[in-house]
Formats: sequence, C-alpha cells, structure tokens
Amino acid sequence: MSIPVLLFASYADAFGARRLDVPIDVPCQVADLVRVIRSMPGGDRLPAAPLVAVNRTWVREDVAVQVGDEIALIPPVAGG
Amino acid sequence: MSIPVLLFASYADAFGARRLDVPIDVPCQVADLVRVIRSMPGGDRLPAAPLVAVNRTWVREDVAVQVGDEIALIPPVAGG
Amino acid sequence: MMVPERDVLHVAIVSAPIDVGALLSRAQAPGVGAVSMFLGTVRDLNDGRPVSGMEYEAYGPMAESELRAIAEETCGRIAGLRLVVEHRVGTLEIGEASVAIVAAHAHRAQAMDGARDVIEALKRRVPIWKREHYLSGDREWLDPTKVQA
Amino acid sequence: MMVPERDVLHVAIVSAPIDVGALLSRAQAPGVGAVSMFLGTVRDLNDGRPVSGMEYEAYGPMAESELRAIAEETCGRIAGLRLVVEHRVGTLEIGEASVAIVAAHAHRAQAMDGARDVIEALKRRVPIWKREHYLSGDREWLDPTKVQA
Repeated sequence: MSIPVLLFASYADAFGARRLDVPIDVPCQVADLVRVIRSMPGGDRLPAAPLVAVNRTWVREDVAVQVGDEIALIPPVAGG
Repeated sequence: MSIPVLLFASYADAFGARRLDVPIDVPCQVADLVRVIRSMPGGDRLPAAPLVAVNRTWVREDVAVQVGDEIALIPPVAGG
Repeated sequence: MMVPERDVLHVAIVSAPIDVGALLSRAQAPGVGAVSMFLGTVRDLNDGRPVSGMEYEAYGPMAESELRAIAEETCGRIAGLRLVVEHRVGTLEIGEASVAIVAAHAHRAQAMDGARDVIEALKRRVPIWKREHYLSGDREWLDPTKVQA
Repeated sequence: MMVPERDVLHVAIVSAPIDVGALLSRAQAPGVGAVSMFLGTVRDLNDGRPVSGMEYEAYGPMAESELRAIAEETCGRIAGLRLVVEHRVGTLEIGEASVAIVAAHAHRAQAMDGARDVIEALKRRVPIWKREHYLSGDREWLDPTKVQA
C-alpha cells in the first residue's frame, strides 16, 4: 500500500519529483509517514521534523493520516 | 510702528483677515506681540498662548521679533 | 442580530503582475480615512550576492486558504478593517512586486497595524517559497530559518 | 569621506490630485525590497456628522520646509530609507487622498517604521489645517487638541 505526498521547492529538488508515492500502511501517524519518507532516496536532505499539511491545514506529527487525505511536505516558508 | 503677522484657518476667520498689522514697537518678545494681538478685535478667540512661527520656524514666546521677520500665528495643526 | 461584516475584500495568489492601482481601488470606501499599503519587491542584492531575479512557488490552494485565514483573523481583531491581498508566483524581475497588502480603515493606526499584521503572519504561515537567481547563474531556495532574508 | 546619502526624494505641498503611481515610481530602486505607503483620505463621517468634503489650507512655505525637515530626520534615523511625500491643499471630495507617504527600504521593518514616523510627525508639526464641510451646509476647522480627529 502507498499514499501520495506533495512536494515543493527544495523538497521537490531533493527527491527530483513534485509528488512521492510513499509505501506505508494507512491509517498511520504523520511522524510514521515522515520516517518512511526520510528513508527514501533524497530523504536525507529533509530535516528531522519537516512541516506537514494535511488537507491544506498545518498538522502536528501525532495526527492520523487517512486514505484520501491530501498530504504535503512543506519546506520552510519564504513568502513575501 | 506696526509689524505684519500672517493668519491662517480659524485665526484668519477670527480676525476676518489673512494678515494683521499689529501696532507694537520692535524688537519685542513673541509674548508681547501675542498680548497685543489678543487685545485686538477678534483676539478673544485666540488661546492664551497660540503657536507662533518666525521665519517659518517654530519659536518659543521669549524669542525676540525683529523688523523684517516673517511672523505667523499658527492654529492647532490638523494635517494628514 | 447582524452578522459582523467581514471585510476581507480580495485574497489571491496570482501569476500576472500585481496591479497596485486596482487593489487600492478595491479597498476604497466612503468611510475610509487611512490606507496603508505594503509591497514586497524583488531587490538586486541579498546577503551580499547580486541577484538577477526571483522565482516564487506556492502550494496554491493552501497558500490561498492560509492567506484568507490570516486576513479573516486580522479583520476579526481590528473591527472595520478592509483588506485586499495578492501574492504573485512565477519568475519576477528586479523591482517587481511579489506581494501587495492594502489595509484601509477609518483611522490610521488600525490601517497601519492591519497591513503589518498581515505581512508578518504571511511570512510565518503561508506556504510560498522563493528561489533567488544570481548573476553568477546559480539558483537557491531561500530558507529564512537559516539566514535573515 | 563620502557625505551620507540623504534619500529624501521628493517633498511637496500640491494643489493637484496626488498621483499615487507616480510617487511609487519615484521611490523605486533596484535595492528596494519593501515599500510602505500611507494615504490619508477624506471620509464621509467624522464624530458622527456626515461630511461632504474637506478643505485643506497650509502655510505653504513653512509646511513644505517642516515636511522636508521631518523627512530628513527620518532618513537620518533609518539609514537607507527612501522617502516621497506629498500633501494636498484645496477642497477635496470624499475618497480623495490628502496626503501620501511612500517609504522604501531594503527591509520591511524600516519601510513601515519610516512611513509611520513621517505621518505621526506630520500630524504634530506641519502647519496644515482642515475644514470639514458637512452635509448640513456648516463648515468647521478641526482642532485635534479638542476632539479626536
């Protein structure tokens, strides 16, 4: 089983992709998902606890991820 | 002897003029000048210590006024 | 009882150049006595390196909803505030505006506080990134957690 | 030794409508990363009374020199600040701008502080007066020492 994760900016560069299919069983916690992503090729360029948004809302790492959620890994923001 | 004093806004309305010839001997202090102006018709509508500018600079009431100075009586400012 | 008027007039992530005059017009109203506008513009130097341009990327739907949430919260704190906000994405040249915030109010303190609160929150919360293009040909994503942008 | 650059770009008391776009252009420069603009506009209500317009009078030469002094002092305190300031006189309609302050800087805090410092000092020090024209036909000079404007 795998779930899609959106990537942006420096994180998209790290993985060479704007979308990652992460092999993990859901439901799971955000922290579990991040752990798997960091073990994938390019994942060493991520910080230990990257920002994550689920369904376009900031979430903490103990939040549960469900099938169908829109999950995004968010690099340090730099708008303005 | 008299010296000209510029009036603006509500002070011009008070005296019905934009320029006043004030009968006083110069040099004198700003405070003396103000005292004479307040005794003139309309002068009762001025505050006891109105703001005064001499040669386009704010001055205190103990400053001396000379012949040829540009003297202005300044109502409370309300720009912006 | 009337629902309190929420004066978030316009919030958008855009790819076309920002039309400042149009945004100012949107914020206008007969009760407005003060308008404070903040513009972020691309400058030619950052951390001592000559910059040729700036590329902005956004997580579009979330950026727009976060920006709208910031605007709603700011109008909730400052009654009577009228807000217009646009952030641009894509590649911008030196001098072009990346973000425009127009805050209008009957009184000046509220207008100025409104514009400032929105830009500060935007910098913290809205998922937008910028990559500087240097004259040397290098490109680099800025990380405000590492350097002062 | 170089004389420190004084970036007071434009200060004027004007009778024609303020051209905001032109003022923004004047403040622009390749090193500018943030622009803060303040506009004072005529509103339709003051102290609960319906207003039809506003008449501004200035002690022209002193207003311009005080405004220039304020701009110089502000640029002296905030290195690298670029300032453009216009104050209008004459009779203005609801919604028209009476004053425009454009403050540009490499960084946003300085730009916002610059615009704020200038408008606050202008309100205290520049010999300009305004007379509100009410819908009732009355006209009254505003005295900020008596009522909150």
